[in-house]
Amino acid sequence: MSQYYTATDHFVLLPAILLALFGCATLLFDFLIFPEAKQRRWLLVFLVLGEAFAGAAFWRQQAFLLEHGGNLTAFRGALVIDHYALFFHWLFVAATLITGLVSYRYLEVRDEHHGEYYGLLMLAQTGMYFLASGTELVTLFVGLETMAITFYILVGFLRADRRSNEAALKYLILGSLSTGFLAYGFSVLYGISGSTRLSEISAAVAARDAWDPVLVLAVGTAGAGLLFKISAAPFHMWAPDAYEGAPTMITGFLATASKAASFALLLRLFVGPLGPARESWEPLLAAAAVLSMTVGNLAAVTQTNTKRLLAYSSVSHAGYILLGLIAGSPTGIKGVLVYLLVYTFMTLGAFLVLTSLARQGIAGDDIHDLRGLMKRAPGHALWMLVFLVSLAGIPPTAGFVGKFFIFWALIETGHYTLAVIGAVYVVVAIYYYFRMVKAVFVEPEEAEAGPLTVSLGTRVGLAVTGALTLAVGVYPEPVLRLAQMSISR
Amino acid sequence: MNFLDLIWLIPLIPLGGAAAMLFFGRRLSMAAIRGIGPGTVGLSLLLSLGAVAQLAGLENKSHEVVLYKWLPLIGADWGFLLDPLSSVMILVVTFVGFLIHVYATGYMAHEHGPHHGGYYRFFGYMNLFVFFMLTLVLANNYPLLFVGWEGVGLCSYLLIGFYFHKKSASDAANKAFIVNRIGDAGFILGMFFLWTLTGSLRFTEVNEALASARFAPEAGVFGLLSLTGLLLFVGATGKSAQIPLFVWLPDAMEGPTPVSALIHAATMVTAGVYMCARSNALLALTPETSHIIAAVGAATAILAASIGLVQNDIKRVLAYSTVSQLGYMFVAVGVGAYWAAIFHLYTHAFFKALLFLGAGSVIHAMSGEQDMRRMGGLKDKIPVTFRTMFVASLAIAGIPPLAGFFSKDEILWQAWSSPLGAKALWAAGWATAAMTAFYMWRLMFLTFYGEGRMDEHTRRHIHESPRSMTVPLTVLAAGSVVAGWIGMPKVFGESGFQQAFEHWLEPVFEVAARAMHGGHEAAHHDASMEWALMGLSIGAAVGGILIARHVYLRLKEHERPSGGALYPVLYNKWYVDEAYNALFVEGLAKGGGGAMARFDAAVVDGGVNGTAWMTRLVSKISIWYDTWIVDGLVNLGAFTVRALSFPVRFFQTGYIHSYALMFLAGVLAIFGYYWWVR
Amino acid sequence: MTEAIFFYCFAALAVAGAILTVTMRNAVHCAISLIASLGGVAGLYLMLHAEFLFAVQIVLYIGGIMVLFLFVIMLVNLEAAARERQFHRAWAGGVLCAGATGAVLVWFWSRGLESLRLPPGVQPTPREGGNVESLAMVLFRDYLVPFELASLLLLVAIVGGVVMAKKRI
Amino acid sequence: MLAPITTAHYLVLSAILLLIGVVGILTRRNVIVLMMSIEIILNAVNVNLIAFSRNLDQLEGQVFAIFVICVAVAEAAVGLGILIALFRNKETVQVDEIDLLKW
Amino acid sequence: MTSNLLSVVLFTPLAGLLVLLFLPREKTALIKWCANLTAAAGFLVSLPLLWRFDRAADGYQFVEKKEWIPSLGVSYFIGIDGISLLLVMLTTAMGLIAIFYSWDVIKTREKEYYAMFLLQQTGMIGVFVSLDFLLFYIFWELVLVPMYFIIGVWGGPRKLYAAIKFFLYTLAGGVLMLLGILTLYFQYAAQYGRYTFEITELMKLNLPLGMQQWVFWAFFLGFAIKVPMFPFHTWLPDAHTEAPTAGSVILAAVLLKMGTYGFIRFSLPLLPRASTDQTIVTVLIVLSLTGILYGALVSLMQQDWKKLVAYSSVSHLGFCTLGIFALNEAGIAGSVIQQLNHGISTGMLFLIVGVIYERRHTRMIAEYGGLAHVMPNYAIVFAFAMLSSAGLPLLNGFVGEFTILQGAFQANRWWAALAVPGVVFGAAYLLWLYQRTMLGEVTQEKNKGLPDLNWREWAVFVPLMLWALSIGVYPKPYFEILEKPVAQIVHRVHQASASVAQAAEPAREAISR
Repeated sequence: MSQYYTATDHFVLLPAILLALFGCATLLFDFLIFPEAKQRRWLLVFLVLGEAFAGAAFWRQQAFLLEHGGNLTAFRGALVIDHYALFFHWLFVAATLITGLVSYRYLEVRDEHHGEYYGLLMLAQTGMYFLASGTELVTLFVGLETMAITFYILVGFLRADRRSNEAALKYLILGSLSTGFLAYGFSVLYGISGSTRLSEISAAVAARDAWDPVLVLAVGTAGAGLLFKISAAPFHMWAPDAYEGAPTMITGFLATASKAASFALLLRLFVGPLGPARESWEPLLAAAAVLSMTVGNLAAVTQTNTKRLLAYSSVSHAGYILLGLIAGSPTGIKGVLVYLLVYTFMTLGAFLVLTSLARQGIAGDDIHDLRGLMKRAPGHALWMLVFLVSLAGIPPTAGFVGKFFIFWALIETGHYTLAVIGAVYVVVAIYYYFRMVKAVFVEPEEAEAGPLTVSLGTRVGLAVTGALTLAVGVYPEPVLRLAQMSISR
Repeated sequence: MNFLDLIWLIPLIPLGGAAAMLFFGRRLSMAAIRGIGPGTVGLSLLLSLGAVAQLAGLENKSHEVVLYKWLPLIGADWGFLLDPLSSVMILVVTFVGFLIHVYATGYMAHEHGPHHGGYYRFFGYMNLFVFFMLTLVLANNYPLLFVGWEGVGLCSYLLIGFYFHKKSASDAANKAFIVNRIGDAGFILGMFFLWTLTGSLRFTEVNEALASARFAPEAGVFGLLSLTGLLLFVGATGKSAQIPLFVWLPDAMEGPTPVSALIHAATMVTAGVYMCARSNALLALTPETSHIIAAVGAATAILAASIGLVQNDIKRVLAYSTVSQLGYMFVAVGVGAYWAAIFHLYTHAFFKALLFLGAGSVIHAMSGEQDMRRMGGLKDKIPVTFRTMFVASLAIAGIPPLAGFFSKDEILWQAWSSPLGAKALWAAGWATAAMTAFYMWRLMFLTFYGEGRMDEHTRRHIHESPRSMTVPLTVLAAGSVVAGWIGMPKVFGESGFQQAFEHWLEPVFEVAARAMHGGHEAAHHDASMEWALMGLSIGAAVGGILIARHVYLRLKEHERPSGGALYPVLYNKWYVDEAYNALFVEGLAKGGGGAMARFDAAVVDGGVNGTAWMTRLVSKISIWYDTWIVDGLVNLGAFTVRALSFPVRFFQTGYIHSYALMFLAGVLAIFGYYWWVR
Repeated sequence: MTEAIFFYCFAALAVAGAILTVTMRNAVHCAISLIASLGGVAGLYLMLHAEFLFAVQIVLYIGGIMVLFLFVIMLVNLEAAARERQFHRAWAGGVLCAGATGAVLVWFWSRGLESLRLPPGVQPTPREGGNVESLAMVLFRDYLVPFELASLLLLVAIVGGVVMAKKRI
Repeated sequence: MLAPITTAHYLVLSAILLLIGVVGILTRRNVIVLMMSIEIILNAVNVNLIAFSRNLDQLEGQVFAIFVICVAVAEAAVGLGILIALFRNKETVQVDEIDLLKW
Repeated sequence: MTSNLLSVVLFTPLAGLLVLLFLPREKTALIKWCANLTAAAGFLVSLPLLWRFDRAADGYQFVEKKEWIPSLGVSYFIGIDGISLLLVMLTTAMGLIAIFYSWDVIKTREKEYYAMFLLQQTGMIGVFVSLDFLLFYIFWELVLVPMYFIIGVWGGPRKLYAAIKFFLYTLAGGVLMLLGILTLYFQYAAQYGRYTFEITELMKLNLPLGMQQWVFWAFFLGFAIKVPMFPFHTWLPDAHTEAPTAGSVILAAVLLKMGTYGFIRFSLPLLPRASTDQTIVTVLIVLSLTGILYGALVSLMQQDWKKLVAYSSVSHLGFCTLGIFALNEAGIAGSVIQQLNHGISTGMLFLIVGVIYERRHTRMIAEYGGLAHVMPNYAIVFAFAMLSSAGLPLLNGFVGEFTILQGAFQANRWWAALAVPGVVFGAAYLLWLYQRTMLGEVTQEKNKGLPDLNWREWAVFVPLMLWALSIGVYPKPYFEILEKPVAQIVHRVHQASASVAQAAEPAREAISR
């Protein structure tokens, strides 16, 4: 037995196990002892505990790596724990915690507060764990699907809300379609390499010409599937609808954690096995990036639904992050990581503010709902300002640091044109972000606007995301160190 | 007590007065203002006298006091230079200025009142003017001179617009300031040229540099020196109302009469002449420019005089006379007789100030009436005014032995005999002399002789002015008589006294003299010719007077010659303003199209407003450009972004089909790309 | 030879079933024809010596999923749907696009086949314990992680199905 | 007469199946049929995998296929659940009537 | 000098801001006091800079340097030379005046208002003291946000349009500038093997002319839009017109100077060869001259009092850029002094508009006329401001303009000749404005019985007037402060161009032979 499940394997897999256990525990206890919606808040304890334990496990792994250096592979190279993976793990932990903590009030207001929610959150994170740590196609594939399917459910979690159902359905069908193509691509990869382990695949790919037709088949189909997951144009069509229909906090979770996890996979593949074929796919990704920035920014300009607006903006952000991968230099990869980190916090924060706008029967996702927020809740308004300014990429906020890296990497690698395009779209982006700022600070209050639905969780979440967004902007050093560490192999 | 080192106080004292009155004027009693206003100027007068007396003692006849560096980069100090030239100027300014201040205390008396704080404002401005004027003439470098230059312009602006509730007044003020600014543009550039050429803007250093061998006279060629001189002269034409920038001076008569007397007759307008005389070393090297100056001067003299012939507003007659006399001075400058120019400036200060003050007194008596056609027979009613003005008119007409005769005759003689001179210049001067005599005496006859043409009400109120006004008149009259005796022609016999003025100024102009030596000596051999010319000019003066007498005293209203076709031309000032109108307004109106109507207001009177109108038309165009092109492009950009936003969003139909289709299209695009590349 | 015949039969079945699935008007018929298609594919598995998969296909797919489908079809009454227009307006565009994709796929395969070194039907190395046992070895040794994860995936699916479908949780 | 069957045949077959599935998704209005089409696509993938594993004389491909089947099952289950939830609110299964969210 | 005086100056407003945030928004009086005291403190702590500044020393003073983001080579590196010193003083002084003036002008949402102002103070000072390019950039962008709110919340009718326009314009420039910065950053790393943003280090770079030109244009966009130079100026009138008085004052007095300062501090020393390049200089000069005349002409036509002043800024700033790209001592020194003057004079003019706007709530010139009868003191102050802006000798404006013209003349006579008409127009539009508003009879009933200046307004104007007068009469100290840094910049620029010239020398000989 031991040869199938060694201590190392255990050490590596432990966080996932913990997460899964606590997830199942949540589901179980929900059925057993929490008949009333109000009491279900207690399930948060499981979430917190689960994350705490998982965090502890991750911490031990980090400590181990720092001590011995290198990285831990397990299950015959099916899983790996390196700083790169851990970077994402920490991201997931934070995102899941925040999402969970701030959701309950919203769910109660939309009276869909069920224990499954928290369980599913943690199971989704489990899926993400394998996306970040997996180094073998099947693991990655199943992990991806675990995450995806959980998200189909979470997006449709407001079962009484037709928009939610619709969003879930669209997301599911399109998601499955992309899964099909992804799987097809994987199958081809397997076909040309005779193995599902990335290490061997990369050997097989390196042996082939970058323009080899079969390789092209693999890259094309798998690439399409992945670009779909990170909602890059032209595979972004699902995003606005799914984002709009989903429960607001899930939208945030979807826009950050899911995107980050998919990027983790994307990087693993394109920097690792497909690296040798760079010359063939670089122009493609560049095109996708430019298209994403174009579509995302332009579409957002006239958008009046804040969730859709942020959805489009997230499409454009995906474009920016891709630019980092296109640059390909260490700076670029670092840029991708940093960007993902800051993006996670500022986007979560923004969605958090939107969440607290929800009222009985009202999603609160129209831009008018933001009006006069400065009067109604100055604290929220100021944090919102921070998030929007950061999303726009204006110093001294975290968003600027991310963009800074991307531009730096592009110029370093001589992609001046891409840099200029990116810069120009920053200006376009200002336009719609500041339409929200305008609504928050300048425009008069809506007449029937009631009080915000604020909870302790919201306050905590706001404080954390906001503080981080500012802190990273003012003193990014630790984050940069972390990113540096993550790409040093 | 060493006055020479105190010369910086000379301008500063009036400044103190100005400050006192502008800041605390409202709290000051009328008496206090009466004291401070003239008092400060008087003090400067005394200081000047002392300083000049001591200057006479020095053998190099020049003394500089430098307070501190002002513009280090161009080496302009805050420093004063007292030399014969500036000494003449400060004496004129302080002396005439003092008298006019005294006069004003009486003349402006009705301005005082609780609601209408005109009185202190007036004296504040006047003192400020004196300060700037003294700075102008005492400056030891061009930039500081420019300070005074602009300052007097400012004061003239303030004083012309003194009755600022009158639109005409504020219009005239703007016109004056802006026209002067046009001149200043030339002046500034001139300074820079001079600076680059000589490496300094300090008079002494500039003269040394120009005197050095580096610079040869630009005979027959129009080089940098000539350009520099011309640019400086452009500045002068602005200040001293020469063609083409003279249009502002007649309008400037909107100001109170003492202002016209002090600023627009005696002092400020002569600043241009002073500046050219200061630059004598430069002009001496540039015959070409000198010719231009002389020509412009002569033209201005004739033009203005001819206009003066037919004006009916007493002050306007004097204004045009001033312009024409300034023309005289520039003729002198142009022919290189700088001392003669300054000499005429000095005598002119006396009798022209006197004439204006007299006119003021008349207007005072006529309770504000300025049209000579409604005057007449005032001779016995306001005897002092009459007598003094009588003297002044003789003086300006050039009747020996009054001041005007000597200065004018010297200029005519120089125009004839100087190497730079020309017979034509002399002729012009001679004709001007005749016209001057005619219009001055036309003025006298219309005003003081014959029977009164005013209405009963005014007639009853006619009264002699208070002593505060008559005393200055008398003093100036005396000046107009004797002032000329220190500058007699050498043919009258040479003595330290008879040519005192010329000798006094010699050190200043020696550089110039050296540059074109031999001129004077050569001329003076031919004494008989000088006598002859003198006779001719006296004849012209007398003739002018007699004709005027015949026309305006003997003939009745209807018998007077209409002047034929010429009359309307002259009466409408040679249509200069109209010409500017036609040039700037009508011409552009054709192009400007409908915009015309809007700017009628701006077009009402010629020259400057015409240019202003043109500029506004241009700026109108540029605004259009601004909103439609520059802004247009940007907003177009914004608009395109918004416009593009909709089609992009239009793809988001909400149908799974179209989404899937888009997905597949993406996949196809990828493979299409590979297929296309391979 | 015989292999070829079998192949073409199964392939024909699979393709025909698939085509019917996407063309039939009545959803039930679609389901039935999908079963047929899946059966065909199952047959191919058998030919490829993937006996275990054959079993899985039959039991899990045809026995599980399709039943589920049929239940749902019964649940949401489809008479209305059946009477409506079956194809999307822009179906031609879809067919065109899909056709293009297919063409591209085939084109690339045709260009790349030889690089895959595909010899005609080699005999599989006989493994002791046959397909199932050896498969189990691989599955539980090399693919332990995905296997466990798959269980989680199915759990999620169950929960999801419940959460979504149940009226009141 | 008939050429021996090579992996190429299987690849072509899978391509055809994939194609048909895609056509189904692109053309049908009935959600359920859409889901069936997805099943077809995943089957195409499976054909690929098995063919390769056969060709390489390995078992990994078959294992992979098992997991693909799992995924297909899960997706079907959840999808049908979602469909029911939707149907409860809006009595339709025609996807082009489900267009609340757009633009 | 190891004192951290400069940091104190930099962060005093921020400290005040923190205090302000904890004050209850209802206690407006308290908030106003807090803001005013902070501003006053900010001004007072900046005073020691003046007398502890060593005019004879080369290079930067009050330098402070701490590691900030070592892994990017970004450091908290601040210090000032004469140029920055003057601008910092201008900032602190005008900040105090603007905040003080707002006391009873701003009646809504005081807390946010003053918070924004203080934040902006720090941002602007930061721009002028940063010696680290990224630090500079961060402050540069930081300034945008508060100004956006000041315009957008407390502004006039079209405030939103104006605010977003201001924001987009300046940000667009800024982002492209960032690309330029990064290029230098990377080039330095390529040449010296380590990353840094310290301009003292970046100056060591010698880049090929082509690259310098590209970077120059990138910077140009950033700075020229801020200045604003001619084709990029259209955000200015809108922003100025819509902003609240204090906002326009700061905008005119300080914000615009960031652009010109950028040219002097970065474009010239870092890209000497590009900034002496013939085409570039020509383009810049042509734009400046166009701006001078264009701004003047357009202001002639304005019906809106505030817009007129705004356009006059375009003209004045044209002089500043003209001076900079004359590339000689006189030009640059004059330009800096003119920036100071423009701050003072235009600041005054905007305050004057504000005063009347508070009383009548219209900016249309046609609404006024004959105000001199009603508000004599106001008329005097206005006259003073007008004259100082029109460049009358003995007032500040003249010193700057004259020196700039001198510099331009040294560089090329035609430049001066073409710029001089600007002086004439300058007088024209201001006098005409004065006539239409102040002189003549009182036409409008409403204008009768307007109150004259109150003590607060006096308190705002008097110091400015004194300052203007002092510069005009005794500009020497300013020239002394500027002497060294300007000389260094000029030296650096001409050294570079000289080296190019030497390189070109043989070629020229070859041609001549």
